[in-house]
Amino acid sequence: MKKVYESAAEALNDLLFDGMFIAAGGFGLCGIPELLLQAIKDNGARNLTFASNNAGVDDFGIGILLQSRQVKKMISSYVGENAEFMRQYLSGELEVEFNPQGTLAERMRAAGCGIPGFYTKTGVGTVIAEGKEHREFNGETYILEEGLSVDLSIVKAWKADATGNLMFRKTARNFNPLAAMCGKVCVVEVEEIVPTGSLDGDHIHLPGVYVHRIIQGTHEKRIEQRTTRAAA
Amino acid sequence: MKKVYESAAEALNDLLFDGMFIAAGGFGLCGIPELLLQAIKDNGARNLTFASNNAGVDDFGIGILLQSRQVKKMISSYVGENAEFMRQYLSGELEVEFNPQGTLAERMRAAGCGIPGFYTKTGVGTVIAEGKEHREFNGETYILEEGLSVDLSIVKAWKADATGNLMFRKTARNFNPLAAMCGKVCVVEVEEIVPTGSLDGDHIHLPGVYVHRIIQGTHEKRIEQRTTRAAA
Amino acid sequence: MAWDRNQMAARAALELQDGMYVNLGIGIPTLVSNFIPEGITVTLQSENGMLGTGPFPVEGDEDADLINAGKQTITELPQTSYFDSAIAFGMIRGGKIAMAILGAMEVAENGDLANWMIPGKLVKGMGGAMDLVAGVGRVVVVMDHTNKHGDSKLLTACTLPLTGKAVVDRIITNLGVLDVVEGGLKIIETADGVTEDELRAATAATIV
Amino acid sequence: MAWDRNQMAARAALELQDGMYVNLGIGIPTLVSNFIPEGITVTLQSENGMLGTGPFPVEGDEDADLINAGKQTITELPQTSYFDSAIAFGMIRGGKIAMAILGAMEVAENGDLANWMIPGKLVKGMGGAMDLVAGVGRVVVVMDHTNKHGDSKLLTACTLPLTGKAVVDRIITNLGVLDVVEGGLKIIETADGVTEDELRAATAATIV
Repeated sequence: MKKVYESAAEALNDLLFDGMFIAAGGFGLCGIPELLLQAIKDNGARNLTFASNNAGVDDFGIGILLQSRQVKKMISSYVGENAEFMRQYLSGELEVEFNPQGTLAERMRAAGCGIPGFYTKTGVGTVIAEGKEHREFNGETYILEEGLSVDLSIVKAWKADATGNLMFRKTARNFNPLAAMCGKVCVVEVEEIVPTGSLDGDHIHLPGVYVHRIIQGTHEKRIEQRTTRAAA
Repeated sequence: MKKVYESAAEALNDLLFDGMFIAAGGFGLCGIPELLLQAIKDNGARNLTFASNNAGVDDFGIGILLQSRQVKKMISSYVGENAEFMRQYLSGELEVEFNPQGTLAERMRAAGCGIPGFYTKTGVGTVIAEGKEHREFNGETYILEEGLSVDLSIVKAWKADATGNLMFRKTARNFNPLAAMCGKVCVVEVEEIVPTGSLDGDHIHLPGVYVHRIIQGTHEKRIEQRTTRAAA
Repeated sequence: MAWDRNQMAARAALELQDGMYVNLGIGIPTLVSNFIPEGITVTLQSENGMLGTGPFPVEGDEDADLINAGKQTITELPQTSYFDSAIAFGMIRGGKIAMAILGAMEVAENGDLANWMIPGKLVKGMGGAMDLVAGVGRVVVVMDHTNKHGDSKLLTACTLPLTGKAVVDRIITNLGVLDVVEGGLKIIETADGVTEDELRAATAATIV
Repeated sequence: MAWDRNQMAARAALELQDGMYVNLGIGIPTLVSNFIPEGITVTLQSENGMLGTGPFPVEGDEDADLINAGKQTITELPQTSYFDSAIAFGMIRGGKIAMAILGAMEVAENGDLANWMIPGKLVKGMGGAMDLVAGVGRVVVVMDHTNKHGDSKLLTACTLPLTGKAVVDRIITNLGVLDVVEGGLKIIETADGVTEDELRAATAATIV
């Protein structure tokens, strides 16, 4: 069962369709599937819904799909860095569903783990709780949040072997393993495909069972807020 | 904030009390907190409730606390290897609550993650579902299971640093990270305490925030079913 | 004539497809790994936290930290990964494991499965069986067609407490292969030297 | 006279206790890490998946894979560990993080907090703020006492959409420190050169 594909286009093109629901890993511009996003832009699939913590910046990340008007709806927690996003949102061209960041992460994991709903304290007493079931456990009030299943997961990892085992690097892990879990199909871009057997089984962050297709490529890995201190 | 203790007794004695609820890691005899269990036996605390996938064998693991009659109730998924367990269970001396293995694991994780309840398909239509809320999601029936919070977590890991970061080894990981999450206090026994900074942050299986006390000791690591094949 | 344990396992191995992730139960299902067809790669999951279980170790190589769900010492393979029990069952419950091959005490014609307890006898617990039958893509049962008293284990309705409701897809016994379909069980094939009449006669469940 | 940003951060740092795991919000809360008292070890959590955040890197050492929740490049420490966002918020929601120090737009006398949106203005999203205030052991707000129009940000009831209901424990402003208690806010201390009367006069919330 071959999982390694030659290019982002080869890995994605037969999977994409108009109106599909996609989960993307990444936090800000850190650990985003930049090559797969570009391939979706090149493909031209439209009316897409994205579950992604952020929406990129104007010319990088999901931002490039906003510019090309391929995105119908975003499910996100924070979208402050994107002027085109704001324009489309305020003009009503783009639907937005805000999720608390931890709720979004847990909804992805839940769907991947066969859990259709879970209770959380997050958002009780806020607009997030409106219309959701409230329930008491041990005298405290919680709301019901539902698992978030998608058609396609797009993920950025550091290393993969040919069986799909993944390692992430530092804070580029973030939403990537969770996005990987919640999709019917999961496509991953990595910096390096290493020989099967070269990853220690105890160091693998996401087992290959979650990964259907892998591509290797060169990543820009843009930095959003370059902050430094004076050398000592 | 000192986390490293000299002995299992020193780490446990001021935490133990009669009637307390303890979660223990391990699967069969693999990855069980054998030194901490012995310290609980030596301490003599009684009427204990244990959440643990298994109940050890007669003279090892939780079995030693059954022999000393310190256990009032077990929440487990499989307890087949323990004659004294069966004697106490059939005579009504020991309460037993069976949980499906995946439900038990998820209940521990949920409690540790601030999730008081979640829905699962596991057990629908069986005795496990009796008395539990049933709910439909997308036309399928699920039951509500609750998070499992305990007074004390006892855990076996492979390596720790002084800040409590843990690594487990192979299938000895099993329930250990989950048991660690669900307790008010978590005490861990390891084979080796390594200098802080010598574990790669990407290889840490359980961050130190979950770990309150650590001891290092020598482990028997008994094998339950030694199976081999002929050499080639 | 009928299939022996190894023949049943060999027949069950024909259910495997290239690239599948599969969970094998204890007993005859474990033998299935000896009969994986040439040219097919399957990855075996062990629900205690491992994908890619290898064969038993040679003597002297046993590792107390490396066991399967039957608590037997095993070995790892180049692609082996380890994870905790919540993730192990997350992938089971989430449908990431394509198939489970399990033993059973009873199977009903609607796919109900009983394989974890006999009231009044020793109760050892369901372990991971309830999660597996609820979560995996396809459940294949491998068991003897009749119990030691000669009574059919394929029934119109289970008499024992259930492990799962309407969860079994296919049953492989010493007498043949049957699928759970609308209205009852359908004979897919008979074992070597077993006639369809013999299989019907040994089956209490409705055959359609 | 009143406290400046650094003095507010220094005062907030006195909330820290040895061994604490703490989450610091963006803005003045981030400055708190510059004032951690001598002899006290605290571990800073960043909700994008890191425990043990270090200082900004020196120029040339920036790593695109190593940022904090404000998306700034940072460094790691010897005890740093990384994990995914579900675990990051699991430890927040599960009460494993002892304290969050956050900014705010408004705080009400019952502890209600508003810090994520102004209706009719740009809505950027709540990020992790709702999870933090719902989950951590103690919520300390650090903010200016009044807005740019001179109106009190400590109110009898919030006018903006809430981030959390009855979640704030302590408020540190440029004028002093107040706790949320039964019936309203209680003055714990006043800033250098600020009288209790001045603080009361600048506060719309009930002071008990």
